[in-house]
Amino acid sequence: MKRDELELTVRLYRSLRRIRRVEEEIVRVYPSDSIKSPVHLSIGQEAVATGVCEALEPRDVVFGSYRGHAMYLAKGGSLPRMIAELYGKADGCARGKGGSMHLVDVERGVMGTSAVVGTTIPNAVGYAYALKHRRENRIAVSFHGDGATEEGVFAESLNFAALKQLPILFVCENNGYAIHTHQSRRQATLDICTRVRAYGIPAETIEDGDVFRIFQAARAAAAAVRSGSPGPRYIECITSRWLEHVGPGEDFELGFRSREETEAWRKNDQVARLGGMLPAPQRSVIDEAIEAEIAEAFAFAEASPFPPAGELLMHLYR
Amino acid sequence: MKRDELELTVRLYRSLRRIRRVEEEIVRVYPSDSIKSPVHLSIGQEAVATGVCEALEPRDVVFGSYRGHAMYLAKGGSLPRMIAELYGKADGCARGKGGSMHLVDVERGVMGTSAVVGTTIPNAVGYAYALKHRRENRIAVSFHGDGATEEGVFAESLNFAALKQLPILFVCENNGYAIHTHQSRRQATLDICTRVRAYGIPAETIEDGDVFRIFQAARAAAAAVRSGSPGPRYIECITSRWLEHVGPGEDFELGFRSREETEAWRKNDQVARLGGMLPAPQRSVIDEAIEAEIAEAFAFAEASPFPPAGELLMHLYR
Amino acid sequence: MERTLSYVDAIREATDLEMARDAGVVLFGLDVDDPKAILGTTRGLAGKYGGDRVFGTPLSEDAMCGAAIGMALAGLRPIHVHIRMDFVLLAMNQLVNMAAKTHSMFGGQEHVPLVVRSIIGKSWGQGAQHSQGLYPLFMHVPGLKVVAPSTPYDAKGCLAAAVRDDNPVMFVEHRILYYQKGRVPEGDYVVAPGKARVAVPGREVTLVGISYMQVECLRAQRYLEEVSVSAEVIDPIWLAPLDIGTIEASVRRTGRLIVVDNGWMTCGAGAEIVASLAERMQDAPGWKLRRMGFAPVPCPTTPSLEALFYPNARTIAAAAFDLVKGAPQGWLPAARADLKLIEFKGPF
Amino acid sequence: MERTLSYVDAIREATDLEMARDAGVVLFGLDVDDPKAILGTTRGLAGKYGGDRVFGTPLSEDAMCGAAIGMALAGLRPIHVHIRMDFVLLAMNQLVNMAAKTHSMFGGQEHVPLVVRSIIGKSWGQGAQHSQGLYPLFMHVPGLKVVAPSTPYDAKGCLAAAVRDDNPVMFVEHRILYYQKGRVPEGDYVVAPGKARVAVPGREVTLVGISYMQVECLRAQRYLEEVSVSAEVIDPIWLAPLDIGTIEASVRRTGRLIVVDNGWMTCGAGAEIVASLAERMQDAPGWKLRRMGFAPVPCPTTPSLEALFYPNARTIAAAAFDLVKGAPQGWLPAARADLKLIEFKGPF
Ligand SMILES: Cc1ncc(C[n+]2csc(CCOP(=O)(O)OP(=O)(O)O)c2C)c(N)n1
Ligand SMILES: Cc1ncc(C[n+]2csc(CCOP(=O)(O)OP(=O)(O)O)c2C)c(N)n1
Ligand SMILES: [Mg+2]
Ligand SMILES: [Mg+2]
Repeated sequence: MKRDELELTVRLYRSLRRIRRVEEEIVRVYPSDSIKSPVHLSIGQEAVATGVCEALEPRDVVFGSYRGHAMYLAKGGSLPRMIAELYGKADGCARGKGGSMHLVDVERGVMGTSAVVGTTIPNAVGYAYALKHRRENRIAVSFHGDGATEEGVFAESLNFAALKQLPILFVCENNGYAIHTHQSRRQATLDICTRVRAYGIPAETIEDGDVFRIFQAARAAAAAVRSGSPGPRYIECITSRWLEHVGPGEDFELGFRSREETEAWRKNDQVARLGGMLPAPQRSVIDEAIEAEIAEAFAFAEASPFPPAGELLMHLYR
Repeated sequence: MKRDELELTVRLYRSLRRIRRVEEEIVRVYPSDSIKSPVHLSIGQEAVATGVCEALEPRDVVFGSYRGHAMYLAKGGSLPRMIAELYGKADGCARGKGGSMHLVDVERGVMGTSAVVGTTIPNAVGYAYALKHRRENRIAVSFHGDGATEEGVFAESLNFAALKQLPILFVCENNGYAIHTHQSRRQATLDICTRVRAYGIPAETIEDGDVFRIFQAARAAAAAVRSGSPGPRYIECITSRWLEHVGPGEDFELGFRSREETEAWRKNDQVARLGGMLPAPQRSVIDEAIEAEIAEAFAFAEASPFPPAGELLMHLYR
Repeated sequence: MERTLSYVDAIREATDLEMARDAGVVLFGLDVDDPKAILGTTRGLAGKYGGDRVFGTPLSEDAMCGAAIGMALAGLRPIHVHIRMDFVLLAMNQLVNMAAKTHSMFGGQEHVPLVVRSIIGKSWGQGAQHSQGLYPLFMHVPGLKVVAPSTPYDAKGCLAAAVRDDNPVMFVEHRILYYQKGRVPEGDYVVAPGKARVAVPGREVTLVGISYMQVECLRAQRYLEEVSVSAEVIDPIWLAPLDIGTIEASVRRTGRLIVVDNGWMTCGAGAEIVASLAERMQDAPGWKLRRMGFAPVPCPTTPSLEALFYPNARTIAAAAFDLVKGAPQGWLPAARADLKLIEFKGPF
Repeated sequence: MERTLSYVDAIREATDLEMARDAGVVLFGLDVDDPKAILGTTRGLAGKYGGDRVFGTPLSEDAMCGAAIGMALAGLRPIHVHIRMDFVLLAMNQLVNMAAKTHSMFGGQEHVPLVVRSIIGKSWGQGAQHSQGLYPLFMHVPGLKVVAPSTPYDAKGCLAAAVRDDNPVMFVEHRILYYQKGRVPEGDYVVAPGKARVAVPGREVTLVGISYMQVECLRAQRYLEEVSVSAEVIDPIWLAPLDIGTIEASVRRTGRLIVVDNGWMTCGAGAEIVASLAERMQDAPGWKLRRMGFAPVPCPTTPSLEALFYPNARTIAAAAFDLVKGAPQGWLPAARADLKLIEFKGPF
C-alpha cells in the first residue's frame, strides 16, 4: 500500500471498528438496564457513515435518523456524551433529554437526528440553503433510510434542493427494510436513483458496501457539491442491518427474513476486511485505543448524574 | 367525415361549447354579485376535461380541484345544481355549503373537488383501491394541476397506485402556472412525466391541446387501466388558462405573463375549431340547446331559496 | 363465568368481528401485517382476511390517509393504523381539511366512515416524538369523533362502534394500557359515542381521567380511600362527542373536580371540560377544581425527568386530598406495590 | 402628528425593517414574490432584498417548513408565509415534531428562530377549507409561541418581536383585518410576547376578542354603551405565552366574561382562558361567563348560513347584555352603519 492509501485505510478502519465496538458494547450493557432508551443499531451498516464522513470536512454538517450512532461517531460526535445520553445522564449530548434517537453535537457538525422518519431531510436542505446564501464553503449531508424515500417530504425536498441548486449531498442507507417490511412491498420500483434523477440530481448506487468505494463516491460527490455546481448529489448505499430494527438482539426468528440474507454481507464485513489489511501491531494499537476510549466513555456515563428535577422545565424557550 | 367521427365531433363540440358558454355566462353575471363564491375558471382549458371525460364510462369516477367546473360538466354533473351552488342556494349540488370550489354529483361520478391543492389525488387512489378490491369494472380519474405535482402527497400517491396496480388514470392539466408563478420557477425539471415514469407508471404528454388527441390518449389509457394491467396511467395535457387565476377577469396587466403567451392557444381554440368542423345548421341546433339549458340553469339558481338557518348545524355527522 | 382479555386482544377481537361482519372493512397502515402485528393487535388478520383487506403500506401517512378517505367514499370502511399518535401529524391535512369536512362541505351527498387508530407512547425513553397525546387537536375540529378507551371492554366496544360509525373517528389507544386485562364479553357489542362511565362512585371529589390517566385516577381513588376521602372516578371514554352531562352531575354532587389529561393541558380536553362546567354550573358556583396533565414541555427521555413529566396516582391523590381539605396538606401517599403497573420496557 | 397605516402596510413595514436590520432574515412561501405579493404584505421586498432573501417556493408546505427549520438551525431567521392558515396543516409534522421540540430535545444545543405567517380567511365564499382559525392547535403544543395581532400597531410590533424571538412563532393574521387602518409609529418597536392590552376600560363585563373578533368586540362595546352597559375590551394579542393575569384582573372587577374565539370553541383559546380563570379565581366564585366562537361545523359558503356561523358585534352585545342583566332580555341592537366593516369581496 502507498502511504496515503495506508493512512486512509487506517482512518477508515478506526472509524469502522470504533462504531462496531461501541455498538457491541451497547449490546453487552443493554440487559443491565443502564441504557434508558431504545437503540436502533447500525451493526453491519458502519461502512456508509464511515465512508461518507471520511469524505467530509469538519465544518460540514450532517442530519440523520434515529439510527444515528454511526453517523454521529463517524462525523466526530463526542463518544462520552453519546453514551451519557443513552444513559439519560446530565452530561449527555442532549443533557439526557434526547436519548439514542436524538443525538446532537453542533460543534462537530452533527445537527441532530429525529425519531420521525424523513423529518430531517428538509432540515438538511434548509441548512444547505443557508450555506449557499451566505456563500460558505461548506456542505450539508442528509442521511436517511430507504423507507424515508417513500415520504412525500423526500420528493418535495429533492425538488427544492435541485431547483435552488443547493450544496447538499443526500445519502440513502438502503438496508432493504423498513422495520420488517422489504422494500419490494413498499416501493413500486426498487430504483430509488431513477426517481432522484427525475429531479435532475445526479445519483449513483454503490451495491457492495465497499467502504473505499463509498468513500470515493462521496468524495467525488462532495467535491462537486462543494464547488457549487450542478447542485445536489445523491448516493444510495446498499447495506445490511444485522440486528433487529430496534434493540440489541437479532430478528431472524421472526421469519420475515433469513439469516442467509445477511450471510453475504457478513462475509463482506468491512471491519474485518480493513482490519486484515493492516499490519497486526498497528491494528492492535488502534483496537486498544478504541477499547480504552469506550471504557472511559461508559465510565463517564456511569459517573454522570441524572439531570435534577429543575431541568424538566428548562430548554422550552431560549 | 365518417359517421362515427362526426358523432364524436358533435359530442366533443357540445361539451367544449357548453363549458365555454357556462363560464362565459359566469363572467357576465359575476359583477351582479349573484355568485357567492370565488370562481377559478377553465376558459382555454376545456379540451382537457372534455377529451378525457369523453373517454370515460358514466360509472367511472372523477376527482378534481377548485378549478373544477369543466370536469364537473364534462362528466355529466347537473348544470342547474352547479349554478345554484355558485349562487349559494339550497338546490345547489352541495346545498349551498360548498360553492364553486366544492362541486359534487355522486350519481354522475363527480366525487368532489377541493380547495387545498393536491388533496383529492390520494382520495382518487383510495377509490381506485376499492374498485380493484371489489373487482368492479370501473376506473377512477384524478384531475390535478401542474402545481399539485409538487406536493409530497403526489409522489406518495403515485407510489401506492403503482405498487398496488390500481385502476386509476391521472390527468395533469398543465397550464404552466400556479397562480402567477411559472412552472420553471417551481420545478427543478419541467418534465413531469419523467418523474411519473420513475414509479413504473406509463406517462405521456399531449403538447398541443388537441381535443381529439387528448380523447384518444385518454381512451387508450382508460382501456389499459380498465383491463387491470399494468395499473395506473398518466396523461399530462399542456394547456392554457386565458383568464386570471381566480375571478372573471384577465391578468395580463399584472405583468407576470404576456397576452402573446396565450395567443397561440387562442388561435388553436378547440371550441372554434370543432365548431368549424360542423355544418352550420347542426352547430346552431347545438348552440341553441346550450343557450336554453344555460338560461334555464341560471333561472333555476335565481329561483332557488337560500338555505334556511336550520341547515347551519346539519350535515356535520351522518 | 367472565372472560378476561388483554387490551391488545380486545382490539384484535373487535377488528376480527367487524371484518367478519362486514366485507367492506379493510385494515392497513405501516406494519399491520408484519411479524409484530402492531403489538399483536392485528395478529393473524392478514392470514384470515387476505392481503387485499389487511396490508402494510409504504411510509406515506399523508397519501394513505387520503386513500383511506377515498376508500370510504367508495363504500369501504377503512381502519388506518398508526403505531404512534405522533405520526398522525403527517396526515392532518387529509383529516382536518377533507375527512372532517366532506359530509358537510358536499351538503350531505358523501360521508367518510373512516377509523384512524393511533397509539400514545410512554416510558422507557420514548421521548419527545413518541409520547404525544394529541387528541385535543382532533376534538377541536367539528366533523371528527374522538374516542380514547381505557379498558379492554371499552376498547372492543368502542372500536366496533367506530367501525360502524359513518363518520371519521380518531381511535386513541395507549401503549401502557396494552398490558391491562379485563372483562370482555364474547361476541358483538358496541360502546356507543357520547356516553361517559362512572367507574367508581364517590362523594367528595370527582376524578376525570383520560386515556391511560384513567388508570392512574383509579389508583388515586384507592390511595384516597386510605385517608378516608371518597372519590368518584369518571371515564369520559368518548371525547367527541363528550358526555359533559355525566361529569356535571358528578361535580354538582361532589363540589370538586380534578381532570387529568393524558396530554398537555393548554387547550386540552381538561380545559374543555372545565370551561364547559364553568358555563353550565353558573347557578351553582364555588366548586373547586384542578387540572393536571403533562408538564408543559416536550417529553424528556431520561427517567429522572420523565417521572416528573407525567401525573401519577400519588400526585393525583395528593392534589385531590388538598382540594378536599381546602388547603395544601403536604400529604403524598407512599407508593403501594399492589397498585403499581408493570413497567413498560420494550419491545419498543 | 400620528401616522396611519393599514394592517397590510404595517406587516410589510415590519418585515422591511427587520430585513434591513438583520441580514439573516429571509422571507419565503408560495407567491411572496408574485404580483399580488400576499395581498401587498410582501410588496417590493424581493426587489429590495433580492431573490435569495425573498422568494416564492414550490407547492411543498411540508418540505418548505422543514427547510425553514434547517435555515434557522444554520443561523438565519426565516419567515415562512402561508396565504391561508388551512395550509399549515400540511406542515404540522415539522412544526410540532421538530420546530417545537428542537431546543428541548437537544438539551438546549440548538434553537429555531422561525416565524410562520398565516392568514385566516372569512367571507365571500371562502368556505370550509379557507376559513379556519386553527391557532388553538399551536397553543396546545409547548415550544411554539402564538400571536394574533388585531391592529396595525400590534401587527408591526408583534412581527418584529416574532422575528427577533429565538423560538418558533406562529404569527396569525386575519384577512378582514387587512382593511383596518390605525396608528403605526415609524421606526423600530416591538410588542413583546406575553402582554395583553386593555383596549377599552369598562366596569360591568369583560369582552375578550381574539384576532378579528377583537374588532367585533370593540363594536359590541359601542352597542352596549347605547344601553348603558359598560364593557371592558381586552385584546390578548399573544396567545402563547398568554397574559391571563390581565384578563383575571379585569374579570375580578367586572364579575363577567365573554370570550369570543375566532375559531371553534372546543379545546379552543376561549376554553383555555375560561379554564385558567376557573382555576385561578376559586377564591372569588360566582363570576358569569359565556364562550362564543364559530358554529361547531365546517364553514358554509352560502352567505345565508355563513352569517350565522360567526359571532358578530350584535350577537356579542346581546350576549353581554343578557349576562349583565342576569337573564335573557331578547335585546339585539339594530345594525349601525358607522360600525359596519367594509365587506370583503375579493380579490380572493
Ligand atoms: C413518519 C414515521 N412513520 C413511521 C414510523 C415508524 N418507523 C420507525 S423506523 C421505520 C422504518 C424506516 O425505515 P428506513 O427509512 O429504511 O430506515 P431504517 O430503520 O431501515 O434505518 C418506521 C416505519 C416513524 N418513526 N415515522
Ligand atoms: C396546499 C395548498 N397550497 C397553496 C394553495 C394556494 N393555491 C391555490 S391555487 C394554487 C395554484 C395551483 O396550481 P395548479 O396545481 O397548477 O392548478 P391551476 O390553478 O393552475 O389549475 C395555489 C398555490 C392551496 N390552495 N393549497
Ligand atoms: Mg431501511
Ligand atoms: Mg397550473
